[in-house]
Amino acid sequence: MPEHVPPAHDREHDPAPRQHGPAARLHGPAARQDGPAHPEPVIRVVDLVRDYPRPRTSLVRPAPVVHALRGVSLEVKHGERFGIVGESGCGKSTLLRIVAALDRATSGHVFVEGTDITNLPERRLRPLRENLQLVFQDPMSSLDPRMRVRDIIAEPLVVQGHPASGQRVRELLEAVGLSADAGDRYPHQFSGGQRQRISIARALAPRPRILIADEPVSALDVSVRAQVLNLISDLVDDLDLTLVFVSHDLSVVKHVCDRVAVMNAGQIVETGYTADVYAAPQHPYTQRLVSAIPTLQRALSGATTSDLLANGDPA
Amino acid sequence: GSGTSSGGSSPGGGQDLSIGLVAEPASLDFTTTDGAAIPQALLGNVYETLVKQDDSGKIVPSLAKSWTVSADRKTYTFDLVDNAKFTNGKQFTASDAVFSINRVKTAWTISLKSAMDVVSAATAVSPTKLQVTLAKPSNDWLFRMTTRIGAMFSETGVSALATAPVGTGPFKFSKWNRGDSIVLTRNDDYWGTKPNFAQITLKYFKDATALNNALLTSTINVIGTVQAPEALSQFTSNSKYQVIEGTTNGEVLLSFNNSRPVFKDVRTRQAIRMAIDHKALLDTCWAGRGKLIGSMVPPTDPWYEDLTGIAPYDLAKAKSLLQASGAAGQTLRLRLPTLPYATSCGQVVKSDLEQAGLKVQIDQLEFPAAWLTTVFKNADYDMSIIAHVEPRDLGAVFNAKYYTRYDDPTLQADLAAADAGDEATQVADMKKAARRLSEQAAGDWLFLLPNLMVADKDIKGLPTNAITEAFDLSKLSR
Amino acid sequence: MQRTLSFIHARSEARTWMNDVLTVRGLSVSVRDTTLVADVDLTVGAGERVGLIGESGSGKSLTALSILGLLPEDVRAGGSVRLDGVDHELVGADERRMSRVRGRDIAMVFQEPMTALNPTMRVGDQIAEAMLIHKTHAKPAARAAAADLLERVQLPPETLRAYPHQLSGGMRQRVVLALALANDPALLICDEPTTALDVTVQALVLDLIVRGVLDRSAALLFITHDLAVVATVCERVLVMYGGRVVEAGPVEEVFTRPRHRYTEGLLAASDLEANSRRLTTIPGNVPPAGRFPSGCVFRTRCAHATALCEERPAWTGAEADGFACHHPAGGTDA
Amino acid sequence: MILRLIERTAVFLVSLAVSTVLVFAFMAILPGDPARVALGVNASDAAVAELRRQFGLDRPLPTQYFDWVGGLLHGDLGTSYVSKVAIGPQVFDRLQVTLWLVVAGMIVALIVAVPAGTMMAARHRQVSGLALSAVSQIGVAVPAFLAGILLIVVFAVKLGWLPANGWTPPAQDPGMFLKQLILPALSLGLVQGAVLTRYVRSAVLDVLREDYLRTARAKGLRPFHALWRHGLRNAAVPVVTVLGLQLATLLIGAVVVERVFVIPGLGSLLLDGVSNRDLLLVQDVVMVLVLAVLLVNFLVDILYVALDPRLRASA
Amino acid sequence: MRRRNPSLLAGAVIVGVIVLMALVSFVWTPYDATLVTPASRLLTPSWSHWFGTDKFGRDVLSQIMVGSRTTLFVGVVAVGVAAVIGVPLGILAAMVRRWPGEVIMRANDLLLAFPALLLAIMFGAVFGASTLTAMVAIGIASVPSFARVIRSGALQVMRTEYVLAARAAGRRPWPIAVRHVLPNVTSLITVQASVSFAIAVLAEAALSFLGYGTPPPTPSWGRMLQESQEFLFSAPRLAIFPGVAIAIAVLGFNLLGDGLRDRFDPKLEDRR
Ligand SMILES: Nc1ncnc2c1ncn2[C@@H]1O[C@H](COP(=O)(O)OP(=O)(O)OP(=O)(O)O)[C@@H](O)[C@H]1O
Ligand SMILES: Nc1ncnc2c1ncn2[C@@H]1O[C@H](COP(=O)(O)OP(=O)(O)OP(=O)(O)O)[C@@H](O)[C@H]1O
Ligand SMILES: [Mg+2]
Ligand SMILES: [Mg+2]
Ligand code: NI
Repeated sequence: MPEHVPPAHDREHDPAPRQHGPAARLHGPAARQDGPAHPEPVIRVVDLVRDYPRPRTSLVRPAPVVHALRGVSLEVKHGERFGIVGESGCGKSTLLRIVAALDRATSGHVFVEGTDITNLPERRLRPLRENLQLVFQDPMSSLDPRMRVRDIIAEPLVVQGHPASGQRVRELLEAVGLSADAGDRYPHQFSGGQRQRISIARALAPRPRILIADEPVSALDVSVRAQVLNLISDLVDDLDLTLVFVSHDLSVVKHVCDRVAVMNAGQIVETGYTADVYAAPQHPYTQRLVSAIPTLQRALSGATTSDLLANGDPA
Repeated sequence: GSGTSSGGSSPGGGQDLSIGLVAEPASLDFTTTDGAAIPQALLGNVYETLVKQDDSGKIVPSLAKSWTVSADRKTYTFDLVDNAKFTNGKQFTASDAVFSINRVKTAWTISLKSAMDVVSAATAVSPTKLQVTLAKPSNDWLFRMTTRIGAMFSETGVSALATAPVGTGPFKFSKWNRGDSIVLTRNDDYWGTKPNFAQITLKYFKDATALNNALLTSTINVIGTVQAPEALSQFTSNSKYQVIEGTTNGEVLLSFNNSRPVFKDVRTRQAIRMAIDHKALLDTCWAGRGKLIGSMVPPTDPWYEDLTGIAPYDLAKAKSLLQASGAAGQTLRLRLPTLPYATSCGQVVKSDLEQAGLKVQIDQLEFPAAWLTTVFKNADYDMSIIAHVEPRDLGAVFNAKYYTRYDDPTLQADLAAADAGDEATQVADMKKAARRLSEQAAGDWLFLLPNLMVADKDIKGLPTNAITEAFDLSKLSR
Repeated sequence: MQRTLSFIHARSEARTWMNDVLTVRGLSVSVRDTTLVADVDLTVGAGERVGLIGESGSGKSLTALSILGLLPEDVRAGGSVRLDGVDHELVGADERRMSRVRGRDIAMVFQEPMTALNPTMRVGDQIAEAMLIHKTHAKPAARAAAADLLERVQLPPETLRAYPHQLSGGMRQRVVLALALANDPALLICDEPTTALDVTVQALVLDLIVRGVLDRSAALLFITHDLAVVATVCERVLVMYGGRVVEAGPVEEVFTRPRHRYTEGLLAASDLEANSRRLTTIPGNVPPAGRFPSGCVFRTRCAHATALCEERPAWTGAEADGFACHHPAGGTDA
Repeated sequence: MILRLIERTAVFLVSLAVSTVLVFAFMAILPGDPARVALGVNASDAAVAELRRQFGLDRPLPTQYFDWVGGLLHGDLGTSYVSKVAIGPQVFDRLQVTLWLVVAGMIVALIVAVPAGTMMAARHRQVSGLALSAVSQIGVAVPAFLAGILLIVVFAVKLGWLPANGWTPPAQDPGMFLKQLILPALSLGLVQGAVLTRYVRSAVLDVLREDYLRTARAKGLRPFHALWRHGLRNAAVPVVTVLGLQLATLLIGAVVVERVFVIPGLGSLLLDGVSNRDLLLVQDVVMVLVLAVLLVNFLVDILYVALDPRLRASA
Repeated sequence: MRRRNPSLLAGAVIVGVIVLMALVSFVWTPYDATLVTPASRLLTPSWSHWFGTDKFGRDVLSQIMVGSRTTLFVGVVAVGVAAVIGVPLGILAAMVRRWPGEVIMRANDLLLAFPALLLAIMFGAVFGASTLTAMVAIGIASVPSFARVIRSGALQVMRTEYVLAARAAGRRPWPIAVRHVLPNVTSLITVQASVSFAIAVLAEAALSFLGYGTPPPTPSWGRMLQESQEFLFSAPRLAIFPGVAIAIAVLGFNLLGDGLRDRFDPKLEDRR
């Protein structure tokens, strides 16, 4: 796949050899066949706009709107790890919800694997629901506290009419590194990191080809964050998934993703290979963003808080 | 101090008095609105009749000084008093009387007006002489003239009967605080003996306990109708109060729907009468206050006889009668109005009848509306309990058109004879009718409601018996 | 914007503190029969910036709250907390005495800017109140002082009349900071003040905090779970795990040559710059409160644990620069 | 704000219109003939029919409805079937009486509930707080009429301090008015107060857990002052809701107390109306109630805005 | 580690005793609760009649026992009606789009204008007075509070990410309502139900006091209280026993509600 090998981050030269863990079994013998080439991007977003109406404040003037997305376009290619960064409220989640057909765009189009899903009725979304799955930010609220883990993981299968065998659930639990008896318990009996694993297992249940993660590690501690990031990385590789990874933390995106789009106020201001964007941000907003990230290295080499503000002032 | 009546005495002297009563009138116009509360407040006090009943039931003069009856018992000639004045300033004359009598037939809407149907003509012979001609002889007519039917109105004072009554009585209507009280003030122009109290407030209470408390805390001076006889003990044991007990016209009737097959058999009806231990019933549900009567006649009527012996309490006999008639084991619906004595006695009746082998299902119907429609109008019931408080109502209650659906030609014949004959005949025939009713068990007379009043010790002039519709306030004094 | 502060680079100066502002000895916090924080010793000198780091549930907030005497109702603190210039022990002091200390000698910035302000009161009044309580300003002066404070945290003067809901998270956190600095406290405690903020806003708020304490030569106790932030803000750091301080020392030292195995693991796990897609992780999870093992609290997750670790490791080194581990990184077993 | 007001008013008017239909329909199916009830036991069918004609009950229902509503729009509530007097003044008088009673009761309730509830919340772990809670629990469990009867027995009958029952308009004799108001207001207020206490308690408890209260204490406010200055206004919002609901339901709910204390209030008027089948009167009273409830809701809404600046529309 | 929850315990015990009493009364009571025996009227408490007898000579203890059935029946019917209508309405209002949801809640508010007492009296007039109609009316009057509480709970659930996840998995709105929303508002339902139970018991007592409650001779605590009024001075025990029974029952359900509230309060959860 020469077309999307990141220059500064060559996987072939990855010093830590990746073990092909149990996740490799997930697709089993019926694993999809990779086509020889993927001319069509897996996800293509064209000029997407989403306005949220606000309550009217005047009878004569039209109701004010929140422009959550103001014409977003992007392409995610097959097998790519695509990151989206941006600050709170810039429209990241809105974008993901529309891509996952959980929300409707005001205008614009989203093509997933060549199909325009923007205005498909719910009943014709079945292929999308199987191919594209989500992992959410909050490990507490993304699992129904009244359901057993087993049923949570099996939910996509049941809904989509697959036989929800106990075997499959055990496989999935094993793949995310949980013991098989975890299925009998309830979410509150797990720690944050474990819950996020459950969430990932649920997303993997219908054998999706695209995994969308909306800030999956933002609520986690560093040590747990490392575990979950490793897990996501492994699964993406083993299952040959396309990953769309959203975070407000550019360091995390830089670690996980090949390519990144920087969003600000409902628009994408910069797209590029992560390392490039990080090393040489082009857009002033990206510059400000990059410089504001505190890192150990910089701090230990004497950077102070005022250095974080070096490239301008957001206030 | 009293509640709404403002204190202090009016120029005429005498003090104020507050009387606690239970049912507040819905309107002040008894020509179009039924119910005992309006005549209780107004008749004899604001309105007067030509003749009235005394405490023992005898018909005595009122606005008519005297009267004569023609030999054919069809023409009545009344000599009227010449000094009566309406509170609107008009003199009371025979033409007012003619107006009032004719108006019953034309403008009244309540059912009682039918008592005037028998009148064929009323004429004012002179300002103080009135002549009334009846279509047929009727003893009942003169008696009815003592009730609200006989109230005398002013020709120019009937425009606002519902709110501003005008009469010749010892009191003037003064104020009505709806939901609370009616205030009557002394009529200083009254033609007869003027009342002692300058102002009398009739306070209305829905709740028996509240009524008792009002007397206990001196908010009122008299309880006009005791609704919770069990609570009397707190007054009998207290020397500050006097308790008055007499009789009324209110026969508490366990009525049968005589059109129902089960009641066609006289044995069933008799069995029910025998199954009820009336003495115990009176003790339990009305604290033993009241009188056991064996038929539809109160002791104050001239033809009263003690008929309680006709169907004495005999459970064994009741059982066997029920077996014989085949009614044993049947379920009867006892549909009770929401009235204290009915609720109370109904439970005893149910318990008694079930011991005799009947099944009784109690339904409660909101009184008056639901009960009137269901039981009274549609006769959709097996048994009910209600007090018939109209005077001399034997004939009215037990006929085929009434809710009792009691169709008995023999009885009707007796009653007709009684109405047409002279006084002796009337008494004899009425006795016959009352006895037949009891023997035929057309219903069961559980007991006669007592006239129970409690008052401050020093209040005099309270009537022992309450046998008329009126509550005569003019004789009260301290 | 030109506001580089040259004296911030005074970090490498030798520790020549005149006196210790805050002295904590043997602080422990427990709820009923569960010990949540045990045996914490901690000193902050005047003008010193000390960081307290650790993962969620390690007891950082409880430590801070017990210094202020604001623990939740059924949580009890023991040990000793002394503040320079206050002649009584802070642990167990009654509300009357504590309320004189709070807001005047010690001020605190809390984590959640969205809920830390009273939604029904104007921002200006809330700031002025802080001064009126301690009578550091008279009523009219307090308003002017509030305006001044807002300007110092780079908020426009209209903010004075605004209600909290009209402000963004970063603005609110700056209001909270202004509130804390109102009476020139000797000690400022910040409990994860920027966790809820975006990086660019975080940068500004951190800068304002540091400038605020430098201007007043106040002492700073800065709580966070972000190693990079603490390294940027503080000179000295304490690492907490399982309710205990497991390591303490100057920032460069602890972050370049960690001695406790937990610190070591934490540093590795947060190193996203590593050349590998796979990150080094600490095995297992942080146990819930009260479920930490006896002896060394970290031994259940430690690759180096031996039977020896069932015993409480003693503190090695000075209070300001030491660790508690039987098998420290870099050799020299305790 | 203006917009909110207009919207509220529109909702208010529509609700009012809908309720006229509902109320009318309900009365139409109420069995029991007003004419027969008025005419009493021995009335002939002809007489009843004649009276129905007089009342206008023989007209088609829509005509009756529009007549009624038309009257209402002109402020004419019609004439009672039974007492033949104008309903408007009657309802107005009774409403006044009930309002005095209910408002006095609510004042008692507030006097009881605010300090007690606050104290219970502030000391919810201490014996005094628990004891208060227990007392209020018992208070909630006592039916208002029972409380009334007990109060009468003790203060009127046994001690003779206050009248047992009755009502005097304040204009007629203010002293007597107050004396007669005390016991009913107490029996209504104590029970409502016990209910309210628990809402105050939970509202204050919620507020006590709020961060801004901790901020206030960190400023140096003592717990009580912090609660007073920062807590109560915030706690007032949920309490106002309950207060509004209580006020609305009490207009009729006070009928038991009216009964015990022989007070000619709106509830008694309604009950009499129902039992006399004075349908027009019942209809009118119910409409007055609907109006009162909607009005109270409206006021509560406005109060919210006054209490909570977040609800004021702003840019 | 579970927090001590004295309210829950006390509430459960009281309610348990009432339920037990009701169950026992089906098979055994000391005397026939409706049998009128004039000979033994108004007896003071003794070994043969623990609570004495009333004016009909009926055993008060037996009546209290049988009366507990009425009390439970009252609660079950009223709460049942309120829950069966209010819960779906609340969830519906939370799930449907703005306008219909708003209309539902407005209609709900309108229902508030018809207080329980008024509805009960009117229902009694229309369908005949019985405990059932009274309680259906009280149930209907309790619908608004149910619907409100459930709606706000459901709105919260609808905002969670697990509902989003379920949608992403392909679940349709109604299955989501049944599988996710309903289970997660059950705690609210339980709490609301226990509180409504207490309110219904009080309402039945008030209705009986006004004479619109349970018709005789079915024993009911409210009616016992009403019948005892004329004995307030001569035999106050007749008022005390049912009065205390009502108070205890209401207390029990309120305590249960409070206990459940604490038990389900997420803010208290993390302290457990
Ligand atoms: N359902 C909604 N109704 C109205 N406005 C909304 C809605 N959802 C999002 N918004 C607004 O749209 C904008 C973008 O929101 P979005 O959640 O996509 O941001 P985000 O980048 O995911 O932020 P975060 O990092 O906080 O999750 C925000 O201003 C938000 O307030
Ligand atoms: N009131 C309390 N009752 C019981 N346990 C508590 C209480 N408050 C805190 N704890 C527990 O004490 C431990 C330490 O809590 P603390 O809030 O100090 O952690 P922290 O280090 O500040 O974590 P975070 O980064 O999540 O804020 C946690 O496990 C917490 O669950
Ligand atoms: Mg988001
Ligand atoms: Mg914390
Ligand atoms: Ni490829």
